Amino acid sequence: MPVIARTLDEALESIADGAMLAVPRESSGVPMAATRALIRRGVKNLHLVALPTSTLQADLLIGAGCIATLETSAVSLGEFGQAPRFTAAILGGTIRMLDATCPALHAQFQAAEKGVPFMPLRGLIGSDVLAHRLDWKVVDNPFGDNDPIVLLPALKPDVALFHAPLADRFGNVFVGTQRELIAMAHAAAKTIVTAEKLHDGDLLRDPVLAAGSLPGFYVEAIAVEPRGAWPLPLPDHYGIDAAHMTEYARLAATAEGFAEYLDTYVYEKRAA
Amino acid sequence: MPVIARTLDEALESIADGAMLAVPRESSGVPMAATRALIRRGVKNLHLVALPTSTLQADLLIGAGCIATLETSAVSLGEFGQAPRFTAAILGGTIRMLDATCPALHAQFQAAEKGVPFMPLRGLIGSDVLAHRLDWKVVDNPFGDNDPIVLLPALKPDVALFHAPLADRFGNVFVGTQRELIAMAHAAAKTIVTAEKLHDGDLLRDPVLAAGSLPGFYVEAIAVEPRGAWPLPLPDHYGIDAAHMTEYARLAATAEGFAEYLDTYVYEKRAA
Amino acid sequence: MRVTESFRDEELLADVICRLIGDVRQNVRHVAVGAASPIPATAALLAREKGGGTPYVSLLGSRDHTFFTDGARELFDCAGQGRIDVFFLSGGQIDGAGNINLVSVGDYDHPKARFPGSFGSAYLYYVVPKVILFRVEHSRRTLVPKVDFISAPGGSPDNVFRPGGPVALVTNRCLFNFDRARRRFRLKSVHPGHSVEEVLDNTGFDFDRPDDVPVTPAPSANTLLLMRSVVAPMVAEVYPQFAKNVFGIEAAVPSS
Amino acid sequence: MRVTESFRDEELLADVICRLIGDVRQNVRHVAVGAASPIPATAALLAREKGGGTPYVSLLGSRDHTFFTDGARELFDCAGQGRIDVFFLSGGQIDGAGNINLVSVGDYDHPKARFPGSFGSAYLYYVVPKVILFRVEHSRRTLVPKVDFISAPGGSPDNVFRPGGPVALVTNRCLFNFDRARRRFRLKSVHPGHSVEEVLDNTGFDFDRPDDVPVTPAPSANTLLLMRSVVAPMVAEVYPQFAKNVFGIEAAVPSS
Repeated sequence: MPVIARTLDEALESIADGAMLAVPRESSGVPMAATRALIRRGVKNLHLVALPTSTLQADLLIGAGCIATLETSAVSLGEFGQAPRFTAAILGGTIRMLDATCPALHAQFQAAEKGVPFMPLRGLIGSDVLAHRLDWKVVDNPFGDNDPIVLLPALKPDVALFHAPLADRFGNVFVGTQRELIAMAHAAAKTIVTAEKLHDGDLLRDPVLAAGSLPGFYVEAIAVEPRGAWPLPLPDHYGIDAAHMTEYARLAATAEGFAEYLDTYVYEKRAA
Repeated sequence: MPVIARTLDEALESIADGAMLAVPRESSGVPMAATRALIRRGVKNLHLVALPTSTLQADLLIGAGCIATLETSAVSLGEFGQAPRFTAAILGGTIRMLDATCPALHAQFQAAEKGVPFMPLRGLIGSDVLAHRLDWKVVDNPFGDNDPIVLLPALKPDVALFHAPLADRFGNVFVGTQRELIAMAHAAAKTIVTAEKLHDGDLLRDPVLAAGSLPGFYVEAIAVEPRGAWPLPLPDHYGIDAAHMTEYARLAATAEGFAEYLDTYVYEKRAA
Repeated sequence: MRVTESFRDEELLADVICRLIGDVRQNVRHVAVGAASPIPATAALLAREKGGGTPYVSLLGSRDHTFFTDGARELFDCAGQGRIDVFFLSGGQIDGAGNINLVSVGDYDHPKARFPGSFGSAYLYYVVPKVILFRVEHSRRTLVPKVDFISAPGGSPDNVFRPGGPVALVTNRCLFNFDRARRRFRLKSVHPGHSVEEVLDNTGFDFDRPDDVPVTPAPSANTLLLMRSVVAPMVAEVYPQFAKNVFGIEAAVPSS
Repeated sequence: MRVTESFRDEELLADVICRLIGDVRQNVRHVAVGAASPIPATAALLAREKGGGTPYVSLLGSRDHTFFTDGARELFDCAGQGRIDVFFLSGGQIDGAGNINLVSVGDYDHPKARFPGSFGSAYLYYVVPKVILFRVEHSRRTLVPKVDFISAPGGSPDNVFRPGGPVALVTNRCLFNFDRARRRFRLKSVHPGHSVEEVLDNTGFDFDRPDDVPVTPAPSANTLLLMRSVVAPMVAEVYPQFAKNVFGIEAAVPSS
């Protein structure tokens, strides 16, 4: 049974060092409060899978030394420029990078969701993304004639972690149109959610809310974290904190500046 | 651009004789008013794909001589017994039957939805369902070791046809949690919808309704048909008409009784 | 000690199935019930009432008792993920190797009888760890030496991915357990009022049995009360005719 | 005749792209715009305004201008179905065969520079019929003889499923068309204030060109008005910094 955790740290307990952790793209509800809590806890050697891209979250986790392997299709700060800690880590060779492409990651999560070992996908052939992925295979389409096609292995994360607008005491989580969060939860062994607020009643009893909800039996733990995506946006709730992102981009440009950022915005809770 | 048709017949115009027509299971919004209209029009040689099962709708279309091929996982009248016209057609060899299993049909629609030629699925090996489907293939899982797995070809219907609670003037259709309707529309070349009623405004502008809606650009035509699923149920709106189903089961038990049913409940509009 | 109340066959079978679910309780988080399965639906809801709200029970076709929000596909995806622990299957024919036939009798291309079809059996029988077979009519017509059409086989070769399969078969006369290693049924108990001889006479396949075959325990008064007063109205949502016939209750009018 | 107004490079490029969308209007029902693509977003919205509401325009990351309801996957599924007619891609490097590099410069395992990553290019470049390449910075650094990493190739062998690919490349200096059969770019026009010689000097790859290369038409006053007054506020929702810098407008405060 899913648990409304008493604290954020309690909800995150089952994210162990070395875990394969799946997180969503910036516009889908990035669990930034949880990310800061994981950094404070000193989580190590994560295999972070960002479905299908990441921005501040991956950059922060990389800079804080939490990541061993990063698997995603792109990391940048969007309008705020390159992701400085990601770029430094790649150039410095300090993380293992598995370059993907967005629909391949979606297909790999869908394979896990369906309990099949692989999913076919068009495209990819002749791309160096494929050339560098020894875990992806090209086969001849058995329904075609001299028709090569890529097969992608199922990707089954240990934990999916995301931030959502609403959750209820039964563990149901409203995600709206951000349905890759549902696929992510289906694919993952465990799902941990931070939610803007707790919904009184049962989300699944309302036929309209139910249509945008993840059922509670997929959910391991929920922590209520108002503005839990800050400084990133939560669709239909709040926008990105542009001033903060500008400051982050400025500070994270150097290792020293990044350390200052961590002290100010991540570790401050420890000092408080 | 999707069109709110002036009449049900106008909405159904693009369903040609011989078309591959996809329709949903009983509990997801079966377009029964549209089915009666197609029978009145005398549509012929349909390849009906019921995702993943059917009840009255398939039985009626078979009895009325509209079906050449039926592809589905099961046809019965549920609590009202066997589907008499389906059973008679199979025993008489008057239709071609492609026996499937529910998740295989879902996977075949998903393959079309993703634009891939096939989808793998577990199970099936050793089943006579597989043995009789020459269009399904068994391959050795390239990611495994002596691990046979079935590949199912994409199923791309000419038209998907279903009944939904709500549609708007932009062609958006609210389906709620009946999301196989969305997969069906994604898979099909064209989608035609009958709707209980027209929604004022834009379903996609409401973040809660949007989560359960099919965007209008998938939709060819919409006809507003209050109680368009009758005598079958529409989830959250009305239940099955048990008295009518009992009468259907009684009449359809014989060819003569079935003809009487058609005269009374299908062709009556013609007489009116 | 209270005298055992009279009960209907369906109530006994639901109780037997409920105890089968209970036997595997330690690993059972989610019990799913497919189409045309009113007795398993009764059993699963009874198990949930007795378990104080667990396991999750998903009834196909129910609005009130389903936790799925991703369409008709989710049950199968969910089972493929290993999240469905118990499911129920029946068969127009069931044979001694646990093969089930939901399609037709005689030659497939020229059948003598036709059933509705295989539904999800050709998948769920393979991936759900505990599949409970139920077939009320226990006769040589239904329990046959070899099914005419294998909708789903009782067992698979070692190299075929198959975490799931049959654990038991419940009929109106008895309860069989299924031995997966030997691919054979073993008579576990005969229901009150029935006998081993009767089971032998009416079963078309060979099966194992102990020297002394116990009698299936009758449902307790408490179980019957729970079934009739709490579970029956829930069952009526999806199976109004069954609920009316067995429990004598009418379904509530669906909200419009 | 009215005197041409002054305009910014971004406005010219958006107009050029808008006309490229228009050129294929007969088959264009749905134009999708991916991440980090403010100029294509401006162009697509401009095309929609000029078309009186068609084609559909889906802006990744937008709440107001997207018609997707099935999560981040839908854009790719939709493209796989053949329902996306126009898409836009850029590259840290683009070469004369239409290969694009969104990953890194130098050896992949020991890169000298790193870009964000391939996003959806390794798929969409193959399946969307008309992909318009855009790269504002037209230099020998960006337009190279051969990319260091092929995020997505400009062409594929005949037996590779590939209904889509590049149709044009728009830079701050000129417009190239892409000849798929020959896998080469052909100079279509140079932008006002730029020259063929300058294009030759700043392009790292060989390309074809006519004897007389036309000048890219400047945006009309009406186009500029539409872009600045109607389109710019829409762009600001997704690209507030861009809208501020180019059009001098602030995004509306997001609803809370």
